[in-house]
Amino acid sequence: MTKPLGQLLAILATLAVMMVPAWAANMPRRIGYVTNYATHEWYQNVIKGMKARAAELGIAFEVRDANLDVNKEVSAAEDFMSQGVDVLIITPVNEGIVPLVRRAKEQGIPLVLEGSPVKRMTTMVATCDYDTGYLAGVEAGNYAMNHLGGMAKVMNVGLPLLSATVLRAHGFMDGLRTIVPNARLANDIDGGGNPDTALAASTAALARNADINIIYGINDSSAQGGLQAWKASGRSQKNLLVVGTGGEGLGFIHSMNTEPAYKIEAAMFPEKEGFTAIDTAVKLFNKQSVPLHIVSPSAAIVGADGWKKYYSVGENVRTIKWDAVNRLTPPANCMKTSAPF
Amino acid sequence: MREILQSANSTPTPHRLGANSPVVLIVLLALLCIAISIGSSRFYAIENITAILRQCALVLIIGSGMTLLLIAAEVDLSVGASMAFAGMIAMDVTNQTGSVWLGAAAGILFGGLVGLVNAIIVTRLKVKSLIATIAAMMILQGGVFLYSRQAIQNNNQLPAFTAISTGFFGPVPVPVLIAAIIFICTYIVLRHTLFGRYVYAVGSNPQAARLSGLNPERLKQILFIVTGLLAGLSGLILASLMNAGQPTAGRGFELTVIAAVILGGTSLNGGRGTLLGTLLGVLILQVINDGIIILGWDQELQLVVPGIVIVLAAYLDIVRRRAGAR
Amino acid sequence: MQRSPSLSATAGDMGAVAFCNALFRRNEMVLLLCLAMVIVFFSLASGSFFTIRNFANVFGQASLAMIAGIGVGVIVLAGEIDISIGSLAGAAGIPLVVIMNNGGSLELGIAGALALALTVGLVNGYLAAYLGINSLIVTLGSMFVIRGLIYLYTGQKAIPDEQSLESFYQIGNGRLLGTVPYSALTAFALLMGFMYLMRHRPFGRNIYAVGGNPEVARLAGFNVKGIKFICFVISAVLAGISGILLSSRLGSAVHVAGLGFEFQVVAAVVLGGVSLAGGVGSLFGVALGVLILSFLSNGFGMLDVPTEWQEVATGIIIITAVAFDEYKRQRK
Amino acid sequence: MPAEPSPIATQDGPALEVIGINKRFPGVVALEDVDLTLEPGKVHALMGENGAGKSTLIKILAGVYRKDSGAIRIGGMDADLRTPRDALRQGIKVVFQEIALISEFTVAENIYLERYPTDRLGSVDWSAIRKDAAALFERIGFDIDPAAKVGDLPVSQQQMVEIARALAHQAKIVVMDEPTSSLTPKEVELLFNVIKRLTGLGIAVLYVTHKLGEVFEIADTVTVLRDGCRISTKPIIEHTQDSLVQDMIGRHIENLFPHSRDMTGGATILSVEGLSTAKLTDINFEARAGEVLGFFGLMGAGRTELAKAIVGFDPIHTGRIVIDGKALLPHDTRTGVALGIGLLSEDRKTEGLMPELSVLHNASLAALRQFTIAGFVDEGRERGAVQQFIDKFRVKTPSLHQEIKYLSGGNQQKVLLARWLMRGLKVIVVDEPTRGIDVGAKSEIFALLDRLAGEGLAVVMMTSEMPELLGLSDRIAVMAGGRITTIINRNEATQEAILNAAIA
Repeated sequence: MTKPLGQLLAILATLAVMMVPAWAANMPRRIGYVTNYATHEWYQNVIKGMKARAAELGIAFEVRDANLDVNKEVSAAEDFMSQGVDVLIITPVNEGIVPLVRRAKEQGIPLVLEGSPVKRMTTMVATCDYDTGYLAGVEAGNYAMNHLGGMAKVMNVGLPLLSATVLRAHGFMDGLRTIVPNARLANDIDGGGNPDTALAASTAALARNADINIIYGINDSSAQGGLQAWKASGRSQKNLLVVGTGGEGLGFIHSMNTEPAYKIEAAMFPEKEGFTAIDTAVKLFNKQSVPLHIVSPSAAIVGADGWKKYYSVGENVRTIKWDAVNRLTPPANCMKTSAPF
Repeated sequence: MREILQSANSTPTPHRLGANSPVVLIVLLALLCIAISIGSSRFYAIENITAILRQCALVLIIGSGMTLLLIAAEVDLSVGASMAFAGMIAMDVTNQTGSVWLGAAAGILFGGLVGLVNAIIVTRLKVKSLIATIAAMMILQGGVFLYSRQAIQNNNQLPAFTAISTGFFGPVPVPVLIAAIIFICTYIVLRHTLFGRYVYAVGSNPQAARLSGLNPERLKQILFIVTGLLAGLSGLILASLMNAGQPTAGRGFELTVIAAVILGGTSLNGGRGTLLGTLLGVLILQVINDGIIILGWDQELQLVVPGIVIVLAAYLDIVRRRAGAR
Repeated sequence: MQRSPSLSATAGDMGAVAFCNALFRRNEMVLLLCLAMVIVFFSLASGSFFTIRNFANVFGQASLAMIAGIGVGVIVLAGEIDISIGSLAGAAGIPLVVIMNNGGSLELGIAGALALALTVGLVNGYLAAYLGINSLIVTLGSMFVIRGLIYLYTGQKAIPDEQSLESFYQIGNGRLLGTVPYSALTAFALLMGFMYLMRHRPFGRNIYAVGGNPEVARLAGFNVKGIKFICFVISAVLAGISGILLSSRLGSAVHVAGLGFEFQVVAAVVLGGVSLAGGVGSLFGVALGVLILSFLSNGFGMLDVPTEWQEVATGIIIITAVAFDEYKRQRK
Repeated sequence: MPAEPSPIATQDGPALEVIGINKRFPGVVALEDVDLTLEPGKVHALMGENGAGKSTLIKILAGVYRKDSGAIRIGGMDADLRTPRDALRQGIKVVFQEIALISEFTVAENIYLERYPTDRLGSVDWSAIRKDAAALFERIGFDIDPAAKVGDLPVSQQQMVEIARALAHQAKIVVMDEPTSSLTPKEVELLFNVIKRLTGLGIAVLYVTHKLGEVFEIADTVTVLRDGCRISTKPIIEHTQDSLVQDMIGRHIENLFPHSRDMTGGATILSVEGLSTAKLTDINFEARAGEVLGFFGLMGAGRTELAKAIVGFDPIHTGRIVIDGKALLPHDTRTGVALGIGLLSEDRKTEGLMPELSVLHNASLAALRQFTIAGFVDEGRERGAVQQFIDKFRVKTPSLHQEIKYLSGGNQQKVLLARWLMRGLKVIVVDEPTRGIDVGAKSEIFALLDRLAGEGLAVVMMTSEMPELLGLSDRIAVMAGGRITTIINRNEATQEAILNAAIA
């Protein structure tokens, strides 16, 4: 799938990232992280990864939550800067933090973005949205060939709000078409990225056109909302495939364990993304050069037990298996990005 | 003054409670249905109708309580947040005990408890319900994450839990049946019982109601609790639909409910409103929502169109009221 | 505010002691004490709280809610409400950025943004004041409609500022002498202007009268509808100004900007002692309400209090404040 | 504001001429071809029953309503009164019966509400306002603090502020609608002095009232309206009380105060023992079945407070209220109503009417339990019962389903009385039962109260009207400063004794 050269570069990049602490003579004292939405499982796991890595490196680590409000995000970052953090990590709520990027530069505070890019940024740690969807799309194509009679009629429970989520859906369809060339996007809806809106929109969409056999959700909630709408309309899961994206928390593991149709997850390993972000922050602090986009790995998890390769679950917590995740080799560059900068 | 219309004594006006004619809303609903069905033949498919009704069910369940509350000149904006919390609790208790009944009861009772707290803050501490319940909304939205940051899954995969929302009773989906029962009960209570009359009286003039031997505070407390219980019930159904308790579910749902109730002609100032109007308001808003998707229009219009419809309906209500002033 | 005539009279005639006495009876004094307590508490709890830089930050951050809060304060004092301000603040950035992206100057962009705000204010005002539709319904409707139109126009994407005009960056991000944010100065100037209007201009007093008792105001010969109409315009234009600063702060017109802003602002206004029934309260109180909430949010952040606790605490504070107000009123 | 308004240049012609005014509302002719002429420096009384068209005429003069046809001339010039502002500009100041003040503002600010004195920047000149108001009060002898918040003042003082306001605006024509309805006798005297001062300045006063006594004391000329038509305009000296009443109601009322009952009274139904509240101290009295117990007191004596306390509406500190042997739970109207005590409040709007509800639902509210079976309302029986009362009381309404807010004040009061009478009470407390009610309806209500007592109810009547008190009560309790100063039988009561007790 990935070209050998790309693979090589990716391995090098990963190695480079892994080896940072060994070289680093200087550790930043404090790192501040402004997250997009701390109550969301994805970000909780990102924070988990960050905290673990920061503790390992002996760095004081603080988190503020923008709670989806970009203005609040700017305020929180402002506060961090005035308190004198050494490096700032931000998960942008949206492009509204561009002036903040400039201010951080003016004040000489290194800034790492997590998740999505904005203009003028120095660097960003993120998975490739398109690639993630693409990987899952290929697996979905294989599944369709083997179990769905080679037919692929997709309902995308999407989120047009974000370019990242739009890319995932494009990637999914493109990957799917490599295996099932006549795969069709039958319903493309705005599920709002949360389960109840996804449920409501999917219900109406299924009433309009129920002639589908694959539900793709741009995140786990959307996939679950789509699946619940399917179930609520009284249909059986027999000839259905549900594909979720993110692998945000326990939700997808639970769904894969219990829902017969939920067979594929495009996992994005938030813990790993957090881990990498801290390492990148350290590098920036040491004035090392870093690529514009540091790719965090993603993988398609297939089958009811597929997740066990990367996670273990106990009493309402999941624990990442670092070995397995660190073995994944992200590409150096994404196949497609939305970032024109 | 000389009353020219002395003889009018014998001709009662057609709509007694609130003199609120539902005709405009019925016509509006009919026009919408006709327009959408011309645009898409799938509109009348049984499946679509069922889907619309199921969506309506959730709004109507809380809307029934909210109508009573608004007639009594109070409002509850915490219902959306309460729904999410109640759903989480219902799922959690179901998981812990393995009993859907206990889970359902816990969820509904939690909603009732929220209603009780709202009631106490409004009637005892005398905080205006608009403010009190916005604050309650904030507290619940924060509190639900303190309860659990993650969605609570149906760990034991009890089919009975999902049946609450996806099951059918004959041809009727269970939530629609529940909503219908609740609607009919509240309709009868409001229209034909002592309690219903007292709701109007308290909303119209609480002082005078108290002088007439009513207890406005207690009546309002009951209404807050009822609305809370109904929010809990809706939260349970929503959790069942999603097969999980989701902490962010139901956000903004309070505005959907209030929009439907207002569209149905219930006054924000109390004393005026009907459940029939609320039913029509719920149907109209859901038909619009559904129509926008089924016609393949931009989903952004799901914000624009209801916004215009609500203001328009309020305006028509004023025009009708002026015309009927004498 | 309601006793401002006696206040200003005493301020002129008697000394500072009497002035303080007059002040002490007022709601604002209690708020001022609360604000002081918040500041003292966080200063003790966090070392980085009581610094000039942090205070400058907070004033800058508070300025958006302050400006919009002045408008909402005015409209609530007039006995109406405007909850479309969040959507409008978000929408105002669109003409601003689009005009600049098409080669227009910042001034032209601001004119465009203000024209949009003015239009919304005129429509809200016409529907609520002249057609007599309940203002909560009107502005709930326009909140939905404006947000929907923003999404339709932007395709649910932020519109970035492509010209990168320095002046545009400076209005929301620049600081006088590197310390005081211009936005805070703007908010302060507007606050002073509107406090003067509400206290000392006949028009401001008429707004109080209209909110306090519209029937009386009508009999006193006031153009009640016209006054309310103008208040809707004021509220919309101030929301627009807030939106312009927000847009500069975000360097773009963000489609989701201002979501939930109306709740924040109304909460601050109510916390500031303005009665939703109209006619009671002051813009000074509103300013204190905004500052209290801003300092709380800033301080909670410094103490690493999670968002959910912040939400819970804010809710409890609002209930307590309003219940306390009510308790005071009843005891009288 | 100059320190002392200068007399208006005396004109030869009338200050105000109303010529052939017509006004109709849908279904109602409010005014038909009404003429009225006010002379400068004279007091012109306008009388008539409720619904006669007085308030419509006042509202036209105030610019609140617009006339359908006819002309209004001010100082000989045609005037177009489209809005209240026009009326004020033309020099007409109307003092409405309902207090038209902003309660959150100070007294001084209220006085200059319509036209703030401003400095050269156009800012409100607060010190001028305060000084002018203080000077004005001193001149007319009002003892009110200009810096006080109006909402903190008693109603009577608020009324005085209203009147002072008319003076401050140098109106040429002052219209007063029932100005004495909440004033103490002393304040009434003060008011009459102020009116004399007004006329002395050449101001024309239109004095609208029900009170016959006042008319004879203050008016130069009287115009009577009935059913929207002008019945008569005569100098007051040509009238007698009887002739005025006859003009107003179009028939001769033999006896305003019927007394059909045996006055001995029956068993004690209501007993109040050692009642104290925030405003009342150690109140003790009993009311017997079949009697009217009148409570008299000046403004602030605590009549309304007493009424609200004994029905359980207001909290009490100490004391017991016993109805027919059973003690009332304090601060609980429900047991009160259940035990058979009810209050007809003086404030119809805020404590009586359910404005959005129909006549039917307003009337049946308190008695509704009687028409229910297992909580369900038997609407047929309810309607029948209400219809009986509507017919008996001659309530003018197009239908039982009419919203009550569209009825006239007198008709509203009848419906509210029906609300209690349907309930079958043992004690009815009526607070100023005839406030804002015309002579015709007054006598109907007196007859009703008398009949109720005759049927065995205890009627407790709070009133500030001496004739009403003496005409209807069997026993009279006089209150002052929140205490009962004396309780006397009517045959022993003289006006003088009562007033002395009220001042005590």
